[in-house]
Amino acid sequence: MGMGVEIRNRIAKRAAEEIKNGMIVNLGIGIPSLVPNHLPAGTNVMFHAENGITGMGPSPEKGKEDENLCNAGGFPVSIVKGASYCDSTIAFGMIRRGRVDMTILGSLEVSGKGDLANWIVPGKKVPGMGGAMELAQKARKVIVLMNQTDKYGNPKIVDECTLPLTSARCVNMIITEMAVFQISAHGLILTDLFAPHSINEVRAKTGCSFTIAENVRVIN
Amino acid sequence: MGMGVEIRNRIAKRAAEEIKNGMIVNLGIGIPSLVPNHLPAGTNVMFHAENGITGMGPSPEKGKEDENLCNAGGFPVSIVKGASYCDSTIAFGMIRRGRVDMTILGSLEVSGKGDLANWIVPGKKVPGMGGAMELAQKARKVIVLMNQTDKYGNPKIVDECTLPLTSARCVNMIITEMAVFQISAHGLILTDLFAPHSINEVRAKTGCSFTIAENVRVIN
Amino acid sequence: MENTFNKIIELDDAMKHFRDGMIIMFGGFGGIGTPPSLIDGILDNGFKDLTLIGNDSGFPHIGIGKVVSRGRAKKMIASHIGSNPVAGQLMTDGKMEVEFSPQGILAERIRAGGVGIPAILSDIGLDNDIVTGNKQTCSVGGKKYLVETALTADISIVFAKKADPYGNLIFDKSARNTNPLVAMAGDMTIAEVEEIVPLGSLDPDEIITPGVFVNYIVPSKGVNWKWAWE
Amino acid sequence: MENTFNKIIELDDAMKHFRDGMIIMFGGFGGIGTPPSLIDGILDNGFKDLTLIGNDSGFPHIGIGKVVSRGRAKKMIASHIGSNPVAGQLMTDGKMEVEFSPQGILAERIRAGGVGIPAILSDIGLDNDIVTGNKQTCSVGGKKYLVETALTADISIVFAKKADPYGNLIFDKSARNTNPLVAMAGDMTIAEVEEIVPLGSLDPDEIITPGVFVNYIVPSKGVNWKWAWE
Repeated sequence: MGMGVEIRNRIAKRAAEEIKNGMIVNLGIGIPSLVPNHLPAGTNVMFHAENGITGMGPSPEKGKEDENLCNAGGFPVSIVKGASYCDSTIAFGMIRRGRVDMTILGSLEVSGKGDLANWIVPGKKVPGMGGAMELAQKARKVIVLMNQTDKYGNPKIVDECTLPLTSARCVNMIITEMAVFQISAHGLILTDLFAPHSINEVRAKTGCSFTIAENVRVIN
Repeated sequence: MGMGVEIRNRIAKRAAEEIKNGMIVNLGIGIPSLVPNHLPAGTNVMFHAENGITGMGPSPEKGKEDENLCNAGGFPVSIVKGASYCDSTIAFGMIRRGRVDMTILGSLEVSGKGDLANWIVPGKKVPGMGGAMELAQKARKVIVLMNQTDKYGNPKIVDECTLPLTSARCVNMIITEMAVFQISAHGLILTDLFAPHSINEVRAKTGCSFTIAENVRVIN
Repeated sequence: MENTFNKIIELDDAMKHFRDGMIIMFGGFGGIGTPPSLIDGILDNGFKDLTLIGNDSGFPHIGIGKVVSRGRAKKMIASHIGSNPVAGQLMTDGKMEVEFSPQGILAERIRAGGVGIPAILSDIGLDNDIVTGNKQTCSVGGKKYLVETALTADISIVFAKKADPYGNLIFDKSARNTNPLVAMAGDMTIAEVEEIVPLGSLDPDEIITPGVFVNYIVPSKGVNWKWAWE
Repeated sequence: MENTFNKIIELDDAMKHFRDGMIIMFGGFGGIGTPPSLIDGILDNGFKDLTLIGNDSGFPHIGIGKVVSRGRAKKMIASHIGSNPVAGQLMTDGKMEVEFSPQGILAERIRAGGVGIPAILSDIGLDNDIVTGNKQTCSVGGKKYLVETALTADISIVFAKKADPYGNLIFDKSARNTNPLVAMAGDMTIAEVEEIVPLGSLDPDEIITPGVFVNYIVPSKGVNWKWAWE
């Protein structure tokens, strides 16, 4: 995403605040994978992987990788106490049955209504949806972590997505390097601002209108 | 069935001949449960139960029953080497996928076309179909063991079943205390005769026409 | 025992989640694998007008049969009630409605509910009035199939051999039967277990029901009925 | 090792069951859990015009990716091909047809094939052209659903940690993934296994795939590719 490590961690840290004790959380690749590093010690959370792991732990040390213990992206992980393995139908059963409390993922575009477009760039990239549609449609809460703008400076939060949708009206929260937005029945609401960005600056880099929460939190 | 032990065992023994090495076989209650006693030593057959056992062995000795190891009828069994437990969807998956080679069951009526009626007596007994329909429709071979006639002397092999069908055109073989019939595209064929019964006697107690195989085997 | 996830509760506390008129799904097959203490809790607390979903109606004094025999169910969805004559009598007398579903299809409908699949198509009992009832059909590739809809419940009750504090479950031999399916299908799932073991002591490869699906764990007081074969 | 059920065979004998143009279903997820020796056997024997069904197209030199990269597949049914740029190129060039299915629904379609269910209904990707394609819909209770048909294959190939001579299988950690589903869906199923153990030495409660579904067992020569993270 062409973002410094510090900024990426700031976004991940804010996302980590959304995770409560006892939750089951699915993390996408990229910034979402940094979220566990920012959880308070003793948080009882189970990280879920589509390939059939409940209870993923951190990446193993170099040289201690197990080729048969990898996340959905094919990279080595570890497990925590209380973890279990299952086949892919059960892993997705957890998602569709509403037992996965939260998914935290990246996106190419999100609309102010919560439409998610994160899987295809027509004519360029048609890699398949993988598990993105099920997670977007069925996880209880969908949080998108992404840049406020694309590499050309165009807003990634838009009025109507120009890219094909992964799923309509599914995103509950967007966290960028500039701000945090909630998406409710009343539309997009700015709730947090990352210093030193201003609301005007965010407005200039957002492709749709948004309201401002009563008490905007400023995160330094 | 009001049949002597000796006759019941004769039927079971003839049924046991149909079981070949490597088969997966589901047995109903009654005479079918006697079939394993008549298998040649060393036959590698796996007995299947709808509640999730593959590889059932004989009933345990009195006092050695395990309440958590029972067949589909709720009665204690044992297991053989190579047995496994699964949930009921997988047990029935084996049936519907065509992996169960044979089911041996009882019946109230069978028609000459192979229609099976073994689950309801309207106005009297409506116990539910249990797993009978899936077994009848999907086991690779369906063998019925039953009396030639009911307790009033009426034939149980009939032209058209009077009782509601469990499944149409599913029975491949019928073994009674008098004879063995195959059911093919050409209809009912008598292949074996249990001494001292005669073909005329069988005809008198069969409710539909049948042809006679070229070399009828007489079983003493 | 550590109760890290606050899932381990006493029977009395488990009973606070039940109420009259509920849809209750139960694990077990002929009574085997049906949670005895939860069944007694339901009886002792007088819950009634229940809709019960499970493989069968047990025996009159075994498994779910105890609840059925005392007239606490207004409806059952099951594959057979042959082993419980009281259930048959209640049905004949119009005191309990019974919906029959072929056994394997019933299990698949419960699983479908558990994994968030709205329905499956089936060719089992397609030409049988009692199976088809007023079920919808759907033709695929020129063949007609029954639409067998998913089943879920307000509460699922299951019986397991061991649980850890997260609710990961393993089952004992053929007492597994419908339990892992029922465990997924409840909006709330309560597992009665023979033994609670520390977190991390169950082999993750051997866990049959992931704790994700289990809301509460109740220690079992054991089977207190005589088996049919005893 | 005793070969009581005549299921244990050498790789060369396993290859006699393959032919050009076959539908082959493979276990694995990102290459993990895909049987390396059977993949090499398919490559070495030159089988082509294959239809491949599985979670994804692996990496160019990992898992099923090795078969895809060498142009041996005329069609794939998968949930994504993002990790294998060669697959994307073949698709773009019109040299390989790709049918995408949402990951969990693909797994359910394979399972449905495996347990003899003709189709499931699904609400995943209902308003998405790439998912719906020309799929049939079915309305139940006023809601529209996609009819997602079952998938089966001429041969299923899976990778397991241990097998006994009956073909009962256990899997290793997350290498289980789609393997138990794929194992049920093949008209013939061949399991490549790391270890063959005597009949009776696997705990019947821990067996994941009953040997009923496994026709042949081939000893593995082990993974011979470099993992993406190496």
